[in-house]
Amino acid sequence: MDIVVFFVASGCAIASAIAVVAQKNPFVSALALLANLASLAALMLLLEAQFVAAAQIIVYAGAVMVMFLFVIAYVGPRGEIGGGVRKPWLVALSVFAALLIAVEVIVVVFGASLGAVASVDTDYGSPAAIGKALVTDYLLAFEVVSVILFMAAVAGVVFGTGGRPVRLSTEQVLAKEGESAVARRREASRAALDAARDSTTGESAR
Amino acid sequence: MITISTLIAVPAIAAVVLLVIPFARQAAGYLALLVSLAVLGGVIGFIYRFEPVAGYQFSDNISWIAPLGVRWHVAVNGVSLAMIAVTALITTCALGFALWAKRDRSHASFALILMTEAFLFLVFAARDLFAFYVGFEGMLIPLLVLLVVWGGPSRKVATLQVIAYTAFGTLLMLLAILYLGLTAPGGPNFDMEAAIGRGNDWVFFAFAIAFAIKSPLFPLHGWVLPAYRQASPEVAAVLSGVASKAGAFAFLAVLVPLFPAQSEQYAWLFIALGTIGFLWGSLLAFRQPDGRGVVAYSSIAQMSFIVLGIFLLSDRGATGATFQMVNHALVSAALFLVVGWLETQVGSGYFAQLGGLARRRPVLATVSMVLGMAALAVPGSSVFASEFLIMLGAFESHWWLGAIVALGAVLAAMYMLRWISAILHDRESALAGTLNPPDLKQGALMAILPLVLVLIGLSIAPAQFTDRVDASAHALISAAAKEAGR
Amino acid sequence: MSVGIPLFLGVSAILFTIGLIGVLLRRSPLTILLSLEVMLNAVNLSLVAFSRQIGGSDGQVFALVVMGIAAAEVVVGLGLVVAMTRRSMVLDTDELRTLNG
Amino acid sequence: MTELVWITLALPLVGVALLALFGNNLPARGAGLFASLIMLAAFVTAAVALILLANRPEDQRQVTETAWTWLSAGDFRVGFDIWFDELTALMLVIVTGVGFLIHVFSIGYMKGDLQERRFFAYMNMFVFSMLVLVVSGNLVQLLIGWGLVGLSSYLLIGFWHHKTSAVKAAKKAFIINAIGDVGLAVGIFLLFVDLGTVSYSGVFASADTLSETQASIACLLLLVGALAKSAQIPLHTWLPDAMEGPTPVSALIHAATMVTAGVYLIARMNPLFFYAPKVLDLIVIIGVIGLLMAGAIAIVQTDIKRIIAFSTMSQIAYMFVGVGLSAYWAGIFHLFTHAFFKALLFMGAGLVIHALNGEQDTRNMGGLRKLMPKTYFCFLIGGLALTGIFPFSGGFSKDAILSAGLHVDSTIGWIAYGGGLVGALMTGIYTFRLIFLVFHRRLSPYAEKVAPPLIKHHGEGPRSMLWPVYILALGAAFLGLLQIPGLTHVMSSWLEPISPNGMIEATAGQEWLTTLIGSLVGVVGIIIAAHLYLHESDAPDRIRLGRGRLIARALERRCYWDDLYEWMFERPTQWTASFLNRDVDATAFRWLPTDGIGTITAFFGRSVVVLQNGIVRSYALVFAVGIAGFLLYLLVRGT
Repeated sequence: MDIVVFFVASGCAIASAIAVVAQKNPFVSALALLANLASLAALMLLLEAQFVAAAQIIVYAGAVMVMFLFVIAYVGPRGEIGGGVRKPWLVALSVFAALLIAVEVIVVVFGASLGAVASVDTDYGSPAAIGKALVTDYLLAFEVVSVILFMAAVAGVVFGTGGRPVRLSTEQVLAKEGESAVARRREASRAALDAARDSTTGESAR
Repeated sequence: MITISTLIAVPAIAAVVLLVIPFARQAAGYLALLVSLAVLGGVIGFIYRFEPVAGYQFSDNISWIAPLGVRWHVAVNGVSLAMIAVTALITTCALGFALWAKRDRSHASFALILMTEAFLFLVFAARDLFAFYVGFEGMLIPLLVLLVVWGGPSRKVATLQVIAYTAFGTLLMLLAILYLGLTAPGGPNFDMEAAIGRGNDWVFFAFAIAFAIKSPLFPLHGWVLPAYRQASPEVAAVLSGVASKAGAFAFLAVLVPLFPAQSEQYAWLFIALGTIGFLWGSLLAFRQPDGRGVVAYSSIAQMSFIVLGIFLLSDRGATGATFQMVNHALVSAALFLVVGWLETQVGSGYFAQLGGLARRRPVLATVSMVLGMAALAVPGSSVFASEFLIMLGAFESHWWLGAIVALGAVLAAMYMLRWISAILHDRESALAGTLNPPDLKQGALMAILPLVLVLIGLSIAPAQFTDRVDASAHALISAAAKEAGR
Repeated sequence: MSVGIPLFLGVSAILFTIGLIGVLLRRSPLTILLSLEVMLNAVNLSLVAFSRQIGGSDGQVFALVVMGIAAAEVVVGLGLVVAMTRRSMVLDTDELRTLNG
Repeated sequence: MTELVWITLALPLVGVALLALFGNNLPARGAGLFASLIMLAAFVTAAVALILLANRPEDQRQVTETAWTWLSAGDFRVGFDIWFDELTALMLVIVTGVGFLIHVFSIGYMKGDLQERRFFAYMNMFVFSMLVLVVSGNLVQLLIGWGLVGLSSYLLIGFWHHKTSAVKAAKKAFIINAIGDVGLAVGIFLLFVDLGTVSYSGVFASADTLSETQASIACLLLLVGALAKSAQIPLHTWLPDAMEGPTPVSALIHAATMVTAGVYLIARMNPLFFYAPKVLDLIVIIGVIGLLMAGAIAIVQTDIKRIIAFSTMSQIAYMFVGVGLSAYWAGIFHLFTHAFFKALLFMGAGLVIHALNGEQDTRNMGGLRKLMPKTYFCFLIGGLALTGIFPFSGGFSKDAILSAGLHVDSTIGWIAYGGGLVGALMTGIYTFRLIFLVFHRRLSPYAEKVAPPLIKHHGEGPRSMLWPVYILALGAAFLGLLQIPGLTHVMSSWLEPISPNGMIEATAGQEWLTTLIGSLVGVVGIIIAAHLYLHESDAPDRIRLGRGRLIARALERRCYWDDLYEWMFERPTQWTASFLNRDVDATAFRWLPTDGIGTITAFFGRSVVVLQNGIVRSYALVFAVGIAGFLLYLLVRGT
């Protein structure tokens, strides 16, 4: 029974993760992430971590994802940018490095004998146990996280409210500046930098 | 009894007073001149009281920074007294020239020149490594300020180059001094006597590099040309005349006695560098387009030659090197003052804009000719006497070395003759013809003439000098010479 | 307990890799943030799995902390995205190169 | 007696000092008069000293005295010495005597030049330097005199320093003499290292302890100095250029006194050269080559002073042959007579140049015999003495040298004899070519225009210029009578004691034979010159442009020595110096340690700046690759 659940859940998790990464539309990606979170929650339940699984659903799916969806909706179609158009060897290197990490971890995981799984009583993973750990052994971490969250909230507000709200679609932006214009501006600034650098070294050389 | 400390204190105090109180130019100038003349008089007094064979004299030895074992230990032997005397003379002349040249913010410039003098005295008289370091590094501070404030158009770059070079060298030396001082048996002790023979190769080279940069010895001479070109004439005179001698002096009076074994072991290296530098500087002096460039490279050549003389580790070499230090100090300081005077009159030190100045200017012609002939070591001049001793020493160690450096003297003739005729002879340039500069007279002449007269005096009887320093020079190299089995 | 802990860890590694590939290859800041979430969740899974292996609650607490930090990171990240949008900047990380040396 | 020598030495120095300090207060004429009086006083004291010395018994004729220690270091001590013996006394008299006459001559010659005071100060300084050289009792002081005469020569050659050619010639002379000084100095080093002393007495006393190699090397090095100072091959190229100086300078320095210092040196150091017979042979060979080459070059020159300059070189080569054959007295005798007749010729040339308003090219002269009869007469005496026609002075002295070659009767002796006779032929040719070109033939257009008005105005020259010429002419004519073979022995017996190892002196028969042959050869030379040059003809040009053109061109280019040195030393030195200055020093030592370090760092910075491209994903990639690599490392390492 467990094994079936495991394989179904993990298959869902992997598939939805691929969807998150591969989808062009961020809205679809966000929905796929929801599926991913749910699958992970199932896997966590298999590991008898009920509280974490619940938190996963409530905090992530309930709060974080909503925020995501709001922003995606706010940004609109401009958020839709396809996969990286980069030098092929960089793509290859990226994939290679990632796969290498995966292979290495898997080799380690299956190569090392973890030994017998500890036996646990029914209390394991319950909200009571976790809550006790949080406010006793890990109180400092708990408080730090709350402070970080608070600061992040302030930062979010600051970022989100500054600047001049201009509503332009991606097309408009592109039309206004254009890829080539961006490139040209970049060239110009680099040339100016080079010139400044040359003049300083040149002077000292004399 | 008046000791060397007094001699160091007088210009230092005068410098502080001049720096703090904004005297008018004339007042500041005459005050500074008076102080330097008094110092010169004091030095002459020391020379009269000096006993040539009695080793270090007029000493003070009191605790200075007790926890570190640093002591204020100053004393002079013949070599250091000679250097102190020439420093006092050149400082006086430089002050005279500065007064004549009417620098802006003069009181500060006079103060800094006096401060340089005080630090140089400390370098020449220090018998404690820490005090020596204070002098060696401290003299750069006023000199750099003088260079960067009163220098020529590219003075900032020149100053940076000097700092880049000297900072590198003196940092190494500071480490070496700390090592020697803190590892002394029986607690920290920076006295030079206590450091004799305790150094290893690394410490030796740390000192040697610092001294070689200051001298300047051949491959480390890059800062010389910009600095000598950009400094105002009186600063260039002090810089090339005596500040650079601090390096050569330190080779002779600090490095060789403190590290007899290493000095003997690596003498070949310094002899080789000295020979190369001598030829190198002479050849390059021959191609410089301006008066200062020629003097700068001739200084490099001469200083390399002096280092060569020191590392011969023989009587002839050491006495000759000491004598040559004094002679070259006088010659190069006077040459810089003459070139500087020309620049103030013609507005350029470049040969293309000079020439033909001997006509109607007998004093300038005579002074330049005497100096030029001294610089190329015409036989009979005091420079000839000192070069003769060094070359004889070189010949005594290896006959081919003596022959090579003797041939280098021909190169000296080539570049100095070029210097003389480019300034004095041939046709007048358009610029010099239009400006029609006057003859050398009064203020500037008074600043240059003492140097010329002392040179002539030394030429008449060089033995009066060598007899006084011979014993001291011998004492400085004797330990290293003993290592060599000579 | 019939499913071995290593299997969980293997799944975690695969998820982590997928997320990493997303971070490395996608240009849209939104997608990158989502991919980051995948990576964080993968790590959370392994934390929980290890926690189960040793039978303590430490790993789970750690997973909760990670969640908190992830939330904070999302807030900041999304705030940046919003700020970029308001300044009518192109939502493309390759165009954000003021760090260019 | 030594006091007199000191006074002789001090007088010219006093002259320099007074002229330098107070010259501006003197009238222009006064400077010359003052300097001449100084010289007269010096001559009188020198002459009295010579007489006092002659009155001493022969074994007490060598006096030394030290005024003060000049330089010391360890066991090395040299004093400021005088060493007064027969040779010194003779040299003192020659230098001050000829010097006095030339000073007087200069009063007239330099009149009107704006810088007479400077000129006379330099002239006095030269005499002082020369006296330092000849009275020295040690080698270092000799070197000082050696260098100071070089300095004076430099100052006087470049006296008209607005002329670029004069400045160049002066520099050339100084530098070549500096090479000679270096040779001499290294020789002194060697002697000090080997013998531990640099005084003459010390060196002479211990010269026999030297091995032949040591003695030869030391003598060779001294010879380098002698060759440079005496303008002998291969260090002779400065002398013709030195004619850029005023003519009295050429007469005094570059004919009568300074250039003979090399001969003096070898004669003075003869106890040392005695132990280096091979070097003596070398001196003879250098002398023979030099006298032939210089004589041949003199035949084709057109500048009146250059002809005499090459003649000087040739005559000094004779002296070298003389001292090289160990006939030291003959070399010095020739030095003595040469001082007279060569100064005479130069001053005669000076009169001609003076009358032609500075013209020196013989092609612009001719026919001056009628306009300047007194000059012609004196010049003729000088020419006959130079050619060595019996009974003029040059004949006796030159034949003394040649007969020494006959007396030695070795290969070297015969080379000297044969070469000397060929040289005598050339001497006849060039001397009388000069006389014919200048005084005979028709007046050149230039001379016709310039000379008559000038001569009408103030004769052949002021009395101050003519009287010294007359006196020298007397000397040139009759001084040879001091040493008539078989009859008088003033020279040889006077100079005998300076060579403890004996001198070569030919028998009277050999000398008379040589005199006969020498005079005959000289006359043949005169006849050839007369044939070619007495009247205008195209014969010389036919030879010059015809069969002899290669030789003629080589001679006109002075046998290519100057070109050789230019391409061997001058230009390579300049190239090397320019290359080192522009390319090596500026980069390796001035740029590299300061700006260079900065630039190199910046270069590396700019080359790795590619990594810092601002794309966050790239950083993430690097991070990922790093993690992967690190994990791989841990895996591979095990543990």
